[in-house]
Parts: sequence; structure tokens; C-alpha cells
Amino acid sequence: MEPDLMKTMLRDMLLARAFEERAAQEYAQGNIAGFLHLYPGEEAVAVGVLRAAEPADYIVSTYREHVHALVRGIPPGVVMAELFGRKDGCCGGMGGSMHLFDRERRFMGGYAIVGETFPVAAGIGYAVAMRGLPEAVICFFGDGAVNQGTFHESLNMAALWKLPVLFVCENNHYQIGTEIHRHSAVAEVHKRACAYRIPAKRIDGMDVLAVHDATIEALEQIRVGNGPQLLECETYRFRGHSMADPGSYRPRVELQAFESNEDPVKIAIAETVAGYPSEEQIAAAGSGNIERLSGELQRSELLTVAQLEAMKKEVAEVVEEAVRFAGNSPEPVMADARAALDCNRHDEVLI
Amino acid sequence: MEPDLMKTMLRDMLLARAFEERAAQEYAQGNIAGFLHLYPGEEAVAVGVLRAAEPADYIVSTYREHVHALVRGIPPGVVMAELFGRKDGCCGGMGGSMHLFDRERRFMGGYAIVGETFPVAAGIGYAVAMRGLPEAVICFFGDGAVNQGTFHESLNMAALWKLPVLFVCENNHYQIGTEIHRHSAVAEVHKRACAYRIPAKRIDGMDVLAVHDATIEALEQIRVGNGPQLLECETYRFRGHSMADPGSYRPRVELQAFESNEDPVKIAIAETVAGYPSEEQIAAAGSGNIERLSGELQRSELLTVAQLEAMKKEVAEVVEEAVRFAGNSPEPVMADARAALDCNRHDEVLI
Amino acid sequence: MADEVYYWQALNRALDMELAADDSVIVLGEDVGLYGGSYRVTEGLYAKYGEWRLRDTPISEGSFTGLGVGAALAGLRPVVEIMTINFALLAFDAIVNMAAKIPFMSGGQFPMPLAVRMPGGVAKQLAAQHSQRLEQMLMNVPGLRIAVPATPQDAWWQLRQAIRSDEPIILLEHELLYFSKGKLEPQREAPPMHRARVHRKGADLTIITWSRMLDLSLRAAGKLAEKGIEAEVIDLRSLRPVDWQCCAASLQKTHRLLVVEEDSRFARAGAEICAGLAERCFYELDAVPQRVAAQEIPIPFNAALEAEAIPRVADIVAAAEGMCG
Amino acid sequence: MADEVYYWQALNRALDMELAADDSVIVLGEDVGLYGGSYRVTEGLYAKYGEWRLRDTPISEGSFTGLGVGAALAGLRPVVEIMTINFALLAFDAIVNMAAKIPFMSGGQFPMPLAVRMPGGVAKQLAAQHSQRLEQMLMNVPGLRIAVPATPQDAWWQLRQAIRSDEPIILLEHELLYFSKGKLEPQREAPPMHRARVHRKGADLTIITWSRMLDLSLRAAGKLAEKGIEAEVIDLRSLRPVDWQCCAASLQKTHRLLVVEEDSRFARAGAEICAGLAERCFYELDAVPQRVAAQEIPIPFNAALEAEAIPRVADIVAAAEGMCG
Ligand SMILES: Cc1ncc(C[n+]2csc(CCOP(=O)(O)OP(=O)(O)O)c2C)c(N)n1
Ligand SMILES: Cc1ncc(C[n+]2csc(CCOP(=O)(O)OP(=O)(O)O)c2C)c(N)n1
Ligand SMILES: [Mg+2]
Ligand SMILES: [Mg+2]
Repeated sequence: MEPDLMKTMLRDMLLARAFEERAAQEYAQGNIAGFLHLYPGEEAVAVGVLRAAEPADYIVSTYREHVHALVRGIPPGVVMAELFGRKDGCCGGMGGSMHLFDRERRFMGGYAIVGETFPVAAGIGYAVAMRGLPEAVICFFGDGAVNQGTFHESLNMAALWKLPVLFVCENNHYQIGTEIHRHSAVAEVHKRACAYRIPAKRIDGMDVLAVHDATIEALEQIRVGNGPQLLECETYRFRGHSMADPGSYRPRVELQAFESNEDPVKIAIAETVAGYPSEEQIAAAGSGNIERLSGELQRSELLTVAQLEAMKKEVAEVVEEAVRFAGNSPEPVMADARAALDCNRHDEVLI
Repeated sequence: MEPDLMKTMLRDMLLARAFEERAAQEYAQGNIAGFLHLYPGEEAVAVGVLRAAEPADYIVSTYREHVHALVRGIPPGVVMAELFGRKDGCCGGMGGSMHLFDRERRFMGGYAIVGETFPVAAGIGYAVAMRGLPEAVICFFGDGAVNQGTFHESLNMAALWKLPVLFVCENNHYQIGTEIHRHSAVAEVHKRACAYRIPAKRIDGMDVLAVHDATIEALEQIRVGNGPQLLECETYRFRGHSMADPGSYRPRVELQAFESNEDPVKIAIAETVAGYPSEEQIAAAGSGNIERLSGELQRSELLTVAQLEAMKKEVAEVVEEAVRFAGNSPEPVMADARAALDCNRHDEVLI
Repeated sequence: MADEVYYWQALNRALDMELAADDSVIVLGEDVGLYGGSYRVTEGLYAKYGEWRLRDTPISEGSFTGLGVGAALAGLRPVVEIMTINFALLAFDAIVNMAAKIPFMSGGQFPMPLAVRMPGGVAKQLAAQHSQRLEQMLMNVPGLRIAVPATPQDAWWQLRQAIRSDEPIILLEHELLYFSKGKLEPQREAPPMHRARVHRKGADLTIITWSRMLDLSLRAAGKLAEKGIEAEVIDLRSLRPVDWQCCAASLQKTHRLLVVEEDSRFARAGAEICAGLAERCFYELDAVPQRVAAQEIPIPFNAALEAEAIPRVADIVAAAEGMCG
Repeated sequence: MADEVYYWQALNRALDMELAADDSVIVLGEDVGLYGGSYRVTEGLYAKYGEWRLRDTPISEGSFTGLGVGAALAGLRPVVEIMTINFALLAFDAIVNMAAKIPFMSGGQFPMPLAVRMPGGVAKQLAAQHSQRLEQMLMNVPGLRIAVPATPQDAWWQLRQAIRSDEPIILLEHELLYFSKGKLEPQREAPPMHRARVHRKGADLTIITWSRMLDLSLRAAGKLAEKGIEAEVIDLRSLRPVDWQCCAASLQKTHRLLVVEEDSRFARAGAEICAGLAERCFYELDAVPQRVAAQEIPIPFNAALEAEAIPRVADIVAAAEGMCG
């Protein structure tokens, strides 16, 4: 792993966490309304996957896609403005939190009807394959989405026609309040790809390096024309399903275990920053883990604690500026909405 | 295998073949119209499966379901009358060839939108399981239907809740004109059940005994509460997809091979009747097959050639009588249609 | 005797009552069990009746609705909850091709005691995919009935009637009504499920509406009264069938028709109300029948545009004044 | 110059022309390739353009239509064939929630050059599930357009326009029209896709219709002429948008409106035509606007009942006479 890339990914994760926590605050203050699905806990997936992608690749995402958009390079202010419903948002305030699009960055949309991402990704993949281009399509979806008919239909077609699609499952174990063992007969998502003979693998979605490595490998296979691949990233969301959900269906111990031991941001810090974990932590971790931790410590002297603090400060400022930008952006008017609706009519005049 | 059962199944198959060939003639003469999907070539599946079922089991079928209806015990005249659209048909002429229903015999319908059988069967299974009854639901579908989203959704739920459903794939290798390798990424249908951890097996759907045995076994598992099972019956349709289809997309050699070597009716005759196959056939079959054939010959002295001829004559008369019955049945009138539509309104009076 | 309850509570009590009364009643849907329903409608019922009666489903709208159809064929009385009507598009085959047609196609052999509950409508900044009003798409399906309760009392009555009916019934709720309050008199005898109700009497024009637009129409009628215009306000309560008798009787008195619908205008439910009443009362009409409806556009996410895209009280008042001027 | 061709041939030639002209045009659907299409519409094209341009799909309507949406986002111009409209219910999410809304939700960033072709209507004893006329369900979706060609010439024009348009367009064909014949003048300049056409001039009443009912309406007009009633017959050609101008102009002359639709009456397309024209021409109307439509029932399998369930020439004649009497 290149040092610069590791630092970039760490910053991505810090920015993601800060952005989302701030979005929650803005929601509480009434600057954002509607369904707001946040990403804390899952950052390693978006960051690890998207930092392995090329600018010419296409991204298809769900309603929980702010972080995908940020990592893809949509400026934080532009994303926040969309969450605010403003004119400078990436969809001019027409789409909102669940529907971020950016044509230039090949960010092909956030889809709010569970299961829509599959056929959209397959269709983009069809266009790429037909033209014989070395591009790939990255399709994000949750563990709950796997049970939608479109998963089955689209994966079959993608495999049949060897479409260049990387299917990335963000398995956070819950479909709103329904735990995976209560919604899926086979809870190991990657095993369900066997029905289409799509190569699939489960990885630790809390470890950004693991996610990044696996994505690089999968994309290599895809680019040489071997057809689709599937990655199941095991992860966890620290918050409720959306801002409207207290999340009380989850055992408190489960949440605490993930927050204290598996936080992907903490893990990424530990992997990047000298002095993380501390001597005491290493000692406390006991013999088994000592080697792993100290091994990482060796590899990870990329950033000092002071540099980390500076990075945190910098992303805080970026988020602050994003909120300012969004707040200053004007509201769209109905003529803007009409223009968006009629964008493809060109100069045809109807009755 | 009980001799009586073997004879019953042989008669079922002879009747099925005669009924369907006669339906084709009646179609040519204009007594039947619409889409007419015939079953020659596939008889061993319906017969083998349904003769293993209990009267309390439920049957859910497709638009290619005349033979399922006959084996289930709907009188041939009543089925033929429905194909004619007459009042004495099992749906009073409202449903027609693709929509045979018989509540009393738990024949829960022929469905003409590919993929509908899966959720219907799961729902009936849900009712059975909730009530803890020892009944099973038998759900027929084609190889093309496997790619419909409802297959995936329904099998997941059936497995998750251990619903008593036997999924029976009539794999005739074609979705109208599209051969299975061109519609399914995994052409071994039974393997696709792995995505739901449903026990599944492929059997020779041209061999009624094999189908019957496998069904008995599967139903035993289902009745003790072990959840759904799937059987893939490999078979072949000798005719086009429907009467409107010349079937010219299939290689002639493929069709001939199946017709001459794999005809399930011929196989069943060979298994049941003394003198079939002939001495010459046994000799011609060469050393490898001799044991199998003569072994069957031993086991199969259930029926003489003369008895077989009598059986063929008897089913021909049954079919003749069915056509007469249908032809004599009156046409329904619009008041009958209204009564069917409003059957569940009872004494409620609307505006 | 009469409690003030939330609309969701009225539905919750109706379900509780029917689940207790008949053990063939089941509820199927995403998070209807352990979670208690996205809008609290099934709160507390999972603990009381268990997982076979309240079944949390995977995200498989097409098949769990179809599963409800199958269960109904086998004698259960399923109440399928589709979390919002926006996901119902995935279940249209089960509703239109199966539930509505099986009793007919079977020649009248099978009952279809299926109720499909779902909220529709524009809520608060849920954007285009989550703000649909699709009543019209189901209203035109022979073999279905559609009830659209606007008050807790109607929600209580109509859900119980839907569960007890052997016909397939769509119960169209509204996301913004769940947390509205109203009187519930549980003992009061229910009118037939499809009867319209005159909520306010008036002689100058007839406003016909349903669901959440009832509240806006009543508020508009209040303002109109201040201006000397007496509007009669009819809540249809049922969109299939429509209670033409009630509507026509009102027009015979007022001679003016204004339909208020939350949906966009073109080819939606209001079109049938206007066309059907023009057929029935053409020579009674003293003014062009009008519709106040949403704009012909998917709902924008932006709050102000969202509000502008659907009818407001002022729009109703203005339209009524225009007609009576 | 003008060939007599079948309707399916006109579509076939239009596809051939567009496939040749632009290599981003693709066709997706069940048996559109090797088989050449259930109604021969894609005959011969697979051999000419290969499997990537004519793609035989599995039975997965929801996803292959959604795949068309994705392909359109990436710059292809997909023509999705849904074998019959009866299966389109499985693809409604892709059509309504995706194709119609993505360009809008993205703030106008994306084109949606998607055409979805499918035949609807009542054919010959295909029974309830296969005899649907669902135009109305798609007609009310902002963001979509619907063309309903009734003649080979219109099929040729409108399919080519649909493929060239950057908007998502539903091309609603009719199972019984595929083997009807008519003139095709390939060089003739196309009118705008949404313009209605007056097929017969008359001063006594206006018959507004589309798709297969055009033929019945023209035959009825012939009979009416024998009785001294001159009907003007308008083929809408497009159901979204509707060419109100053409219809209103006719009513200003005839003052009588009869809508003829193959679909059942309640809450279907004809309701909007009546309501929309009543709004525009109320004071022009000398008679109650009427609809000749199918009965409010799923289509029975029995041949005689099937015929009785949908409009016949005699029904149109009788309704027109009633209005002009
Ligand atoms: C078709 C459909 N059904 C239901 C919903 C409501 N819904 C929104 S998110 C969600 C859960 C999705 O779970 P999962 O796929 O695991 O994604 P996660 O939210 O956990 O990231 C549900 C049921 C929806 N948006 N679309
Ligand atoms: C949803 C749907 N799509 C398409 C069709 C048209 N169609 C009827 S049968 C059929 C092929 C089905 O193939 P398979 O499931 O293998 O059954 P088989 O006819 O071979 O018995 C198709 C595409 C349909 N009836 N329903
Ligand atoms: Mg999840
Ligand atoms: Mg097949």
C-alpha cells in the first residue's frame, strides 16, 4: 500500500464521519428534512472500494450514498447543498439525500427503491461491454436488497453476458429492523452468487485496506473480460437506519462491541498513525494480538499524532465550509424544476 | 413399485398423450382458440409427481397444465369443455386452457404470467405450515421461469420459514425459442437452489418411475417439517411452445433424438408391458444395455401387449367422449361472467 | 365513549381486534413484527400473536404480496402491508393479475380475502420516488375495491371491513395522516365500506375529495364561508366503487363541481369523477366542472417546491371563488 | 412509391433503419433475436446486427427493462420489447420510478433515450391475464410519453421518432394490428409524434379514439353516414400528451363528443379525454359527452363473451345515434 494512498483513505474516512455527523446535526436543526440515511460505521467500504476505482468507472449507489459521493469527488459543499435542497446541490435540489447524481464523475445515482441498483448497473455494464471498453461498473447494495427479485434477475444476466460489474454488498446485518438471519435463508451473502457462478468473496468491511485490496483484485478480473464479481463487505451501522429510526431492535451489547472494537475509522487510524494504538493498548490486547498490532505499528508510521490532529481539524473546516456553502445557496424555483423535467425535450414544442 | 400403480401411470400417460394430440386437432378445426400449450414429451413429470401426491396436497401449475389437471382427477370432459370455453368447463369457460382451477381437488390454478406460481405456492404453504398440517404444496414451473425475480424471492421465503413446498422444474431446455444456455448463467437448474440452501436434485424426467420415486422421497422430507425441496426433471417438449409456434429454432436432430429414444410414453410402455422391448430391440441395444432392458423386462410383466392395446383403445374412447361432452356443453352468458366476478361479494349490494 | 386517537392507533386497534377474533387473520410485511411497523401500525401485536401471525418479510414486495394471494386461496385472511405505495409498483402483478383476476378466472370458485394496506401521498421531502399517489393506477382494475380512509374512525371501520371481506381490497392510507388525531367510537355501527360521506353541508358548490385532501378542503370551506360561499364537502371514502348517488344528489343542489385531489391532474382519479358526473348530471351543471390537483411533475425534493407542487388551501379557495363568481 | 405492408413490417423496417443509422441503438427482449420476435417485428435483424444489438433476454421483465434504463444512462438508445403489455406490470418500477424520474431527479443531467415497445389489447381468447389494456396506467406518469400507432405509417413514423428522442417513450402497439395492412410511404415527412390526426371529416359529432378502435370507429362512421350522420373521426396517436387543440377544434364544429376506447370505462383514458375536453369546451357542448368502452369485467375466455365485453361497431353506431337523435 502506498503511503499517500493510505493517508488519502484515512482523510476520506475522517471527512466521511465528520460530514455525516454534521448532517445529523443539521437535520436536528431543521436544515435537512426527509429520510436521511447515514453511514457512520461503514466508511471503510465506500473508501476502500472507490479508491480502487478509476475515473472512467461508473458508480451506482443507494439512498445511503453521501459518502460514496464524497469519495468519488463531488465537493462536500455540493453534496451538502443537495441535502439542503438547494440550487447548488448536485441535482439542483430536485433529488435530495437519496438521489445524488453527478454525470461528469460517472456517479450514476442514488436509488431509493431497494433493488434498483442492480439492473441500472447491469445496463451500464452492457453499454461498456458492447463497446469493448476497459471500464467497470461498481454497484453498491445492502444485505436486505439481496432478497429483491432484481438481484437475481440482474446477476443472472450479468453473468450470462459477462458484464463488467463489481457487485459490492454493504452487509450491515440489518434490513431496517430485521436482522439478516430473519430475512435471508442463507445469511452469507457471497454464497448466494453461486446460483449465477459469479466469483464472490467475503471480506472484513471494517478494514479499509482489506476492502481496497480485494477491490483491486476483483476489478482486474473484470477489466480483462471475465465478467462480474461480487464482494460481501461485513460491516455495521452505528446509527439507526435513518434519522427517524431509534434502532432499538438491536442489542446494546452488539452496538457497543462494534463501536469500541470495530470502528473502521479507529482501525484506519491505528493502521496509519504512529502511536496508535498506544503502548497500553498493545499491552492490554494480550499476547495473541500483540504481534498483529505491533506489526501494523511498524508498517504504519506514516503519520504522526500531530499530523492526524491537523487532518481532523482540516476536515472539520471542510465540513464547516460545506455547510456554509449549502446555507448560502439559493432555493430553486419551479421554473428550475420544469427545466429539469423537460431537459430531454430539447427544442421540441409540445401542446 | 406396485403393479397397479404402474398400470395407472401408464394409462395416465397414454391418456395425456391422446388428450393433447386431440386438443391440437380441435384447435386446427377451430373448436379451441387462443394460446394452446401442449405437453407431449413431458408426461412422465406430471404423472410421476402427481401420482406420488396425496389428495390433501395442493397443486399450483402453469399455462401448460392440462395434463396436471387430468392426472389430478379433473374429468377429461370437464377439462376439454374449459378448452372449448364452455359452461361445463372447470372454470365455466372463464379461464380457458391457461387457467384451469378446481377447488375441490386442490388444483389451485394454471398461471399464465411466468413466475406467478412461486409466490402462490409459498402462500398456500404458509397456510399449511401455520396450521401444522401434514399437507404439501406442489409447484410446477419451467426452466425459463427460474430467471423471474419471484423464483428468488419465493424460494428464499420458503426456505427461511420452512414452508412445505415441493418445487418441480419441468426443464424442457427452452424458454419458447431461447435455449437454456442462452437464458441461464447456470444451466443446471437444481444448482440454483444452493442460494437458499434448499435440497435439490436432478432426475430423468423422461422416466416416470424415477420421477415418482424422487417425489415420494422429497414429500416425505417435506411432511416431517424439513422445509422445501426442489426437483429438476429433465424433459423435452415434442411440439412447439404453443400451437402458434412452429418450433423451427430447434435443431431437427435434437427433436428426433428425443422422439425416438426418449419418449416417456415409450419408456413407460417398455417398463410395464411384457414384450416391450422386442427381442430384436434387446439384441440391437448392445451388450451394455442388455441387462438394464432385460431386467426391466423381468420386472415388467404387468401387462400383455393385448392389454396395452385395450388400454390405448379405452383412452381413445375417453378422449372421444370428452370432446363430445365439451361440444355439447352450452356457452356461458354474460350473467355467468358477472356472477364469477362478484362471487365474493355475497349479499353486499353496491351502487 | 369516544376516544381521541391517532389514525395509526385506530388501525392498530382494528388489527388487534381482528387478529383476536379470527385466527386465520395474518399480517405480512417488512418490519411489521418485531419493529412494530414503520408507522407504528402493528405496534405490540408481535408480542401478542407471535411470528406466524405477524410475519416480518424480506424486501420482496412482488412475492410477499403474491404469497398473500396464495395464503388467501388456502383460507387465511392476509393483511399485506406494503411499507409505502411507492414499492407497490413491484407488487402490481400480484395485485392486478392475481388477486383481482383469480376469483373470476376460476369461474367463481375461490374467495380472495386479501387486504393490502399501504400509505401513499406526498409527505415531507421524500423526493420523487417516495412521494407517489398511485390510487388511480389501482382504481381502474375490475375485481379490486379501494378504500381511502381520511379519519381515524374510517380507518378503524374500513380496515375491519376489508379484513372481513372476501374480496381483495386495497386500503390506501396516507403518510401524513398517521399522526393526525380524531374521534374513535368503536361501538358505532359502520356504514358500508364504499359509501361517501358529506362532511359539511352547503348549497353553492360541491367539493369532492378523499384522504388527506379532506382536511384541506374543509379548511378551504371554512374560508369560503367567511366570503359567503357555502361549499358542500364530500369525502368519497372509496375510489372503487364510487358512490355516485351521494355525489349526484349534492350536485342537484349545488350545480357546481370541484374535485380536489393530491395527485397530478392528467388522467388521474379526478378525471373519472368529473367525467362520471358529467355523464350523470350534465344538465344540472351551471359551471365548468373543475379540478384542483397537483402539478404535472414528479415531486421535487426542495421543501418549497414540494409544497407548491401539490394543492394548498388557497388553491381550493381560489378555484371555488372562480366558479361561484 | 407507397407500399402496402403489414403493421409488423413497418415496425421491422423502422428498427432496421435505426439500427443501421446509429450503432448505439439496441433491442432487448424475450426472443427478439434468434426467434425474430413473437410477432415477427424483429425478423431478420439478429442475423444482420448480431447478438449485442439484438439481445435475447431471460424472462426477467423487471430487470431487463431496468437494464435498458442503465444502458440509456450510459449512452445507448435501447428499444425494450416487452412481449405483451400484460408482463409490463413486472416492469412498472423500472418504467415509472426509474425511466420517468431519473432525468428529473438528477436535476436534468441525464438523457433517457429509452423506447419501450409492447402490444396491448384484447386479441383472440387469450383470457383475463393476457387481454389487458393498461395504457391508462402509464398515461398518468409525468416524465413519460406514450404513442399509440394505429396504422403502419404511424408505426413507422412513431417508432423512429421514439428511438431518436432523448425522452423515455412507451410505444403501445396492438396484438390484432400486427397483421393488418396499410400504406407505407417511407419518404413522407413525419408529423410531430404527439399530433392527433383527423381521419374522417364530419360536422355532426366528434369521435375520438386510438389504436385498434380507430378501425371500428371508421367503420361505424361509414354506417352513420348511411343514416345521415356525419361523424368526424380523430385518431389521438399520442396519449401523453394529448393533442387538445385538434380535439377542441373539432368540437367547436360538431358540439358533440363520443370517446371510443377498448378499455373498460371506469377511470381509464377516456375519462381524461372527457374531463379535459369538458374543461376546455364546456359551453360548446350540445350533448352529454359519452364513452363507448369495454365492460367493467376481466376479459372472459369464452369467445362470444370476449366479443361482448369490448366495443363493437354496432355499439359505436348506437351511441352516436343516441347523441344525435
Ligand atoms: C422496494 C423497497 N421496499 C422497501 C423499502 C423501504 N426500505 C428502505 S431501506 C430498507 C432496508 C434496506 O436494507 P439493506 O438493503 O440492508 O440496506 P441498509 O439500509 O442496511 O444499508 C427498506 C426496507 C424501499 N426503499 N424499497
Ligand atoms: C412474465 C411473462 N413473460 C413472458 C411471458 C411469455 N411466455 C409465455 S411461456 C414463456 C416461456 C416459458 O418458458 P418455461 O418457463 O421454460 O416453460 P415452458 O413453456 O418451456 O414449459 C414465455 C416467455 C409470460 N407468459 N409471462
Ligand atoms: Mg443492511
Ligand atoms: Mg421450458
